[in-house]
Amino acid sequence: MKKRHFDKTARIIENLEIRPNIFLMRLACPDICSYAQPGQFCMVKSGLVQGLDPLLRRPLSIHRCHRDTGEMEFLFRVVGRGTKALSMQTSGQEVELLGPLGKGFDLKPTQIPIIVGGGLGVAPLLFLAETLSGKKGVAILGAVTKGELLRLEPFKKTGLEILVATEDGSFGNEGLVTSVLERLLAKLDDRAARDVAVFACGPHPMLRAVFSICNGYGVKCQVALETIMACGSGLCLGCAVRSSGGYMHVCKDGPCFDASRLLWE
Amino acid sequence: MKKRHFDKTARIIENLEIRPNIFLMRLACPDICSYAQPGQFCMVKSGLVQGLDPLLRRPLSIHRCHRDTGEMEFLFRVVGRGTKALSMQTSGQEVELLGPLGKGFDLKPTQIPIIVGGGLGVAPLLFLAETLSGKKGVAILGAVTKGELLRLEPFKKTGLEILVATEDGSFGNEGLVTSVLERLLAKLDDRAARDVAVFACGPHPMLRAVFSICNGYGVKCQVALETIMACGSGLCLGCAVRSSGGYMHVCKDGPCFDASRLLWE
Amino acid sequence: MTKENLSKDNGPKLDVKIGGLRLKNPVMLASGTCGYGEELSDLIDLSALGGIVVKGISLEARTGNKPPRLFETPCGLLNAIGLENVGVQSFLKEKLPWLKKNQVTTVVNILGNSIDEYEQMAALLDGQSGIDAIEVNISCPNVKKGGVLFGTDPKAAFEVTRAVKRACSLPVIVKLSPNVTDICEIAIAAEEAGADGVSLINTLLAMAIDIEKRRPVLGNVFGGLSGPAIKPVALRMVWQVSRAVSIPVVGIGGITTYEDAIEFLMAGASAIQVGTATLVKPAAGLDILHGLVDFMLQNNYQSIGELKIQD
Amino acid sequence: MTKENLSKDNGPKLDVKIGGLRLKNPVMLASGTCGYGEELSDLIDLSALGGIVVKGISLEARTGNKPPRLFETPCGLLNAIGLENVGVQSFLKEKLPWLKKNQVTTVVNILGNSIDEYEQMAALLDGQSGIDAIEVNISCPNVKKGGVLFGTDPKAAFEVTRAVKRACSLPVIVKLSPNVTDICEIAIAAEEAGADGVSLINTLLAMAIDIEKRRPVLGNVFGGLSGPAIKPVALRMVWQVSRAVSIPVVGIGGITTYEDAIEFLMAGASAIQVGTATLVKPAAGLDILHGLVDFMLQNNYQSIGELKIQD
Ligand SMILES: Cc1cc2nc3c(=O)[nH]c(=O)nc-3n(C[C@H](O)[C@H](O)[C@H](O)COP(=O)(O)OP(=O)(O)OC[C@H]3O[C@@H](n4cnc5c(N)ncnc54)[C@H](O)[C@@H]3O)c2cc1C
Ligand SMILES: Cc1cc2nc3c(=O)[nH]c(=O)nc-3n(C[C@H](O)[C@H](O)[C@H](O)COP(=O)(O)OP(=O)(O)OC[C@H]3O[C@@H](n4cnc5c(N)ncnc54)[C@H](O)[C@@H]3O)c2cc1C
Ligand SMILES: Cc1cc2nc3c(=O)[nH]c(=O)nc-3n(C[C@H](O)[C@H](O)[C@H](O)COP(=O)(O)O)c2cc1C
Ligand SMILES: Cc1cc2nc3c(=O)[nH]c(=O)nc-3n(C[C@H](O)[C@H](O)[C@H](O)COP(=O)(O)O)c2cc1C
Ligand code: FES
Ligand code: FES
Repeated sequence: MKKRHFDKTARIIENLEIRPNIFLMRLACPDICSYAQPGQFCMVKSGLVQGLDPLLRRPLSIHRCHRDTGEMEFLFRVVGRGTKALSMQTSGQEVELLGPLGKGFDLKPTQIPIIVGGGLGVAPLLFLAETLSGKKGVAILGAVTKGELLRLEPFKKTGLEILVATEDGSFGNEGLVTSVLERLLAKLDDRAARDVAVFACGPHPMLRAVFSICNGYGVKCQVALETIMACGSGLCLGCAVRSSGGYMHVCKDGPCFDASRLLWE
Repeated sequence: MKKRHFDKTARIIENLEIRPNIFLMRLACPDICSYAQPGQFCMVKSGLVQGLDPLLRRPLSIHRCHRDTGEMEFLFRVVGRGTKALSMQTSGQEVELLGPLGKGFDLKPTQIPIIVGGGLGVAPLLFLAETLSGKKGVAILGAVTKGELLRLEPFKKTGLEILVATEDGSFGNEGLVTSVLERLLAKLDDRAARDVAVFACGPHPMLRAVFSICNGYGVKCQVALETIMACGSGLCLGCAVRSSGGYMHVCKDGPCFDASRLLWE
Repeated sequence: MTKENLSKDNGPKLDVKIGGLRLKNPVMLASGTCGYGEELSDLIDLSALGGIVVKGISLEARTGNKPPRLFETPCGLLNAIGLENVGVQSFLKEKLPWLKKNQVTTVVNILGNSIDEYEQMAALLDGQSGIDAIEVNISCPNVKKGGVLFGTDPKAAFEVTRAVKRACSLPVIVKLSPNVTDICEIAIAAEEAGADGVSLINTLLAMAIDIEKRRPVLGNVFGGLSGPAIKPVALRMVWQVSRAVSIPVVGIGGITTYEDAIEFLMAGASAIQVGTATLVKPAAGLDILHGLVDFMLQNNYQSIGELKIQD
Repeated sequence: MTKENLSKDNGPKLDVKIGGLRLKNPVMLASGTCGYGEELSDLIDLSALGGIVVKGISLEARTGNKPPRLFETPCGLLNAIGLENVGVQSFLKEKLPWLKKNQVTTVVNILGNSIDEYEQMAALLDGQSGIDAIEVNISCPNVKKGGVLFGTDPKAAFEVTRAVKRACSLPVIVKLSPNVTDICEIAIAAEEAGADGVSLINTLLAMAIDIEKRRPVLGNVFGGLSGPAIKPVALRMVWQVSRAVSIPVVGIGGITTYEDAIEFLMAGASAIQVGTATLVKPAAGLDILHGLVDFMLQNNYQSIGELKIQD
């Protein structure tokens, strides 16, 4: 499909606080929806903002994309003024959306996907899981405690095998998603390892650990990164991350990267 | 009563768009209410504003003050981002209020009040009219056309005689409030002229005309002025207007002034 | 809780020294944004603050610029008050007694159009009980030198500072203009002339145009920009000047939250002044003070000096 | 409606000239905020704009500063990209053909660390079809002079400008740094050296501190402040410079709405550039153009030059 992106005003259908300070926003944006790929994101601004502060739009991953209805979802945590304004919005109100942006996950070589999401890291991964739905694969979801696990139900419906890790052991395996991943990869023989592709999103230390485990087992690994962004579309060169080939730009060369190309200081 | 002012967060009880772009906001603020005098104002900021733009609070006249219930009203027009944010608020939400501020109307020598309000100029005048309620007096209210007349009903309830002027003659007298005022003053004998006190609020050209008419008939005249303000409380010296004694500050020496002390270029 | 944290025994040490000026804590109110103190007394206890810097005072009263004097810009405030003030004699008679009675640590901001005027001001303020220090506003035109601002010329800054120092025994803080290529150069000149500290920044020279009326918004055409918009510029200058001089630096410019204040203290300021934020919220200074104390407790800072980033 | 207003026959005349550079209208996109044009082509028709100024280019490719490179401040953006760019050869090979093919009026922003580098750049760009003008970014350190910026020294500004003018026959616009005591002095130096126009302002030197991590936010410590926050300062400088030189002035700094653009044109700018606003909303430049045309129609302005306030 030809790559395209749009700058649209979209109407909110629903904005739910599904956990304290975590919102699931559903809105109608057929244009963006029809071009979006898993792992891509939008630059988003709340229609409630009347002045020029916050100034920039905020990057949010496309959490879900219902191509039939043209509806999209974002899953976000209230961090500062930008996400706060988004959280105050109700159905019928508008947001400005620039997207779909960036390079999504590379699905071409995917035989057996293993999805690894820590905390809010599930945001871009549900769209991926739903796209891969039907494949034999695994999704490992982690949180500090049971009450903070996000989006378990829709992940279950994708047909992927779901493994859960909670740090306090209140649900699923006790510990980190990386331990679950490690145990899973340890069971693979060399051939299986070649067929497996790991897709991870979450806090930076988690991603580093995921990559190092995958690397140890010779398993391909893609990660979705976050940096501060201004334009989200390659204009400002502000979202640089170090890679083996010099700086790459998260909004253009990513946010989804082959983890082996990044420098993990 | 001792002069005092407060910085309070107040809850909105009701916010109605009574005319296109004109809102009547009722809120609970017993502290400010119990000290407020007709002609005073508050510096107001919408609780919807998350960032620092708009930065300053906006001055709004105290439109009404129900001392028994501690409820106050503001009447405002949506002009820019500050008033826009206020207009978007709904009951239960909060605003920040600094007030009551400034010098209100001087009611001491008032025998026969004549209140003159052009357009949104009625904002500080209803509180005045309700305070003077019971006295023999007149309120002249003006607007471009009938549909833009504001707050006729509550003015009627004050017992003052109500005269209306519309520029297109669609209601009351055809023409400006100043013509009505002129005809009224023309009928007074010298003794009556000494007992009359005019209180006016509205666009600057109207106030200038009101003063010049009053001056001609030897009638005392007070006006409520507007300037851009930053602090509203005498800290910044930004709200200067020229008077016969040098610069005066609208937020501290006014907003209500003896019109004869001002320089009307 | 925060009330208790402010007490001397538990909690971090908040006092700071700027030459002979002792502040009980580093939060002051900036000149021109807190009047002469009394205007705020209904809403906040000024004696709880480190101190206040009163509206700039000249030898004779000044009427100020023709209106409009104010305009709001994105996250900023443009002002051209024109240094309206009551003059030094009225200040001493009508304003100072209230400040003294209410135990407000008082810094008097002075301005003049010649070295001589600054010197006379300093001499008049010297020895007046109730005045804790002088802040010298050098963003003023030197009428003897064709109106070039004292604050843009290191030599003029040196001379004003020396004259003021010689004319009084009060601690002297020199307030720097940001409208210069190299603010460190001016700060060094003030230090060499004997300043006890420098404070920065004053406002950025700026303007706005009314496109309907086709003329500058301000009666004075140009004005000074203050508020959150200028904070990143102010912080950079405080960082630079703190590394260029060894006298204490007072940080000013857009400080609105306690986090802002901490940025300036980390950049190297010994104290800070809150300006425009007080116009928006009279208790801004006290809120900042309480937030600062809580931050220091949570992060185990024992004294203000520890906040500074050492490079 | 606005589409029609842009056509030549009815509506005001929008074209402007900056020396030999002809722009069909006064709205350009600023260097570093519109990439090399192609990145925006999905969303807007660049050929409808007056022109674009591409990301600053140096003789050799540069990798830029270490991250973080961006931080949002109140109504402003702090950036320390570090002039990352593909280098002049790649630009000519990989970027220019697209701009030419799409009939985008193209101004090439150049930068260097010595007069020699600027000169070489100018010579390389000279005579390349598809390049309409050069904008000389002089906010760069002169490595031969201890790293002092070309843009803060009138003599250096003069020399760079003269070298570039001599090395090429393209129209040359000199882009001024606002971090100076007297920007008019630099503008005059550029004019005297033969510049066809000056553009201003570049970003204000600024910084931010991460108080949790206790270190400057930007990898480079200092960065440049842009966006609405700086507009009042930029407008003041454009007003001053327009009155100090007789070559055309291009206004830049925080322009976000058409009203902002009109303020700059009234202050004396012949054209304007939209920077940070494009990062927030890719169509900002076009929206500004349409708003400008409507304003001119409603207020009976026949040409851009008529907007300027004559004092
Ligand atoms: C490609 C991408 C996808 C993302 N997807 C999601 C998502 O689906 N759900 C979600 O909750 N969050 C997501 N984030 C993080 C989200 O963008 C930030 O939490 C948000 O920008 C914070 O803005 P704020 O105004 O609420 O906070 P503020 O603290 O007021 O933001 C200040 C500035 O910092 C930037 N910023 C702060 N934190 C981050 C961060 N972690 N990443 C990038 N910029 C940051 C903001 O853009 C802004 O410029 C994503 C980030 C990126 C880069
Ligand atoms: C003492 C006083 C009482 C007032 N009472 C009322 C009232 O009861 N109802 C009402 O609708 N309006 C009243 N006004 C006018 C009201 O304050 C302005 O309409 C409002 O500030 C506009 O703000 P904004 O953010 O919506 O517009 P913006 O255009 O975004 O404001 C830009 C700046 O201009 C200032 N400003 C713009 N217009 C005015 C103005 N006419 N007066 C003062 N400042 C202005 C704002 O404070 C702000 O700083 C009063 C003004 C004063 C001084
Ligand atoms: C309305 C107003 C009046 C001011 N008057 C003075 C003054 O008289 N003397 C002075 O040195 N600074 C004066 N200033 C500058 C402030 O003290 C302060 O340096 C500047 O506003 C930056 O701080 P801020 O961003 O916190 O306001 C004034 C500022 C404002 C906004
Ligand atoms: C991310 C970014 C990169 C920039 N890169 C350059 C550059 O390469 N060359 C240059 O002359 N100016 C550069 N600038 C400055 C802009 O062209 C412009 O002068 C400045 O941002 C002020 O305008 P604005 O407030 O509209 O952004 C850059 C600005 C930003 C925000
Ligand atoms: S955010 Fe601007 S280039 Fe990536
Ligand atoms: S608005 Fe500040 S003194 Fe009146």
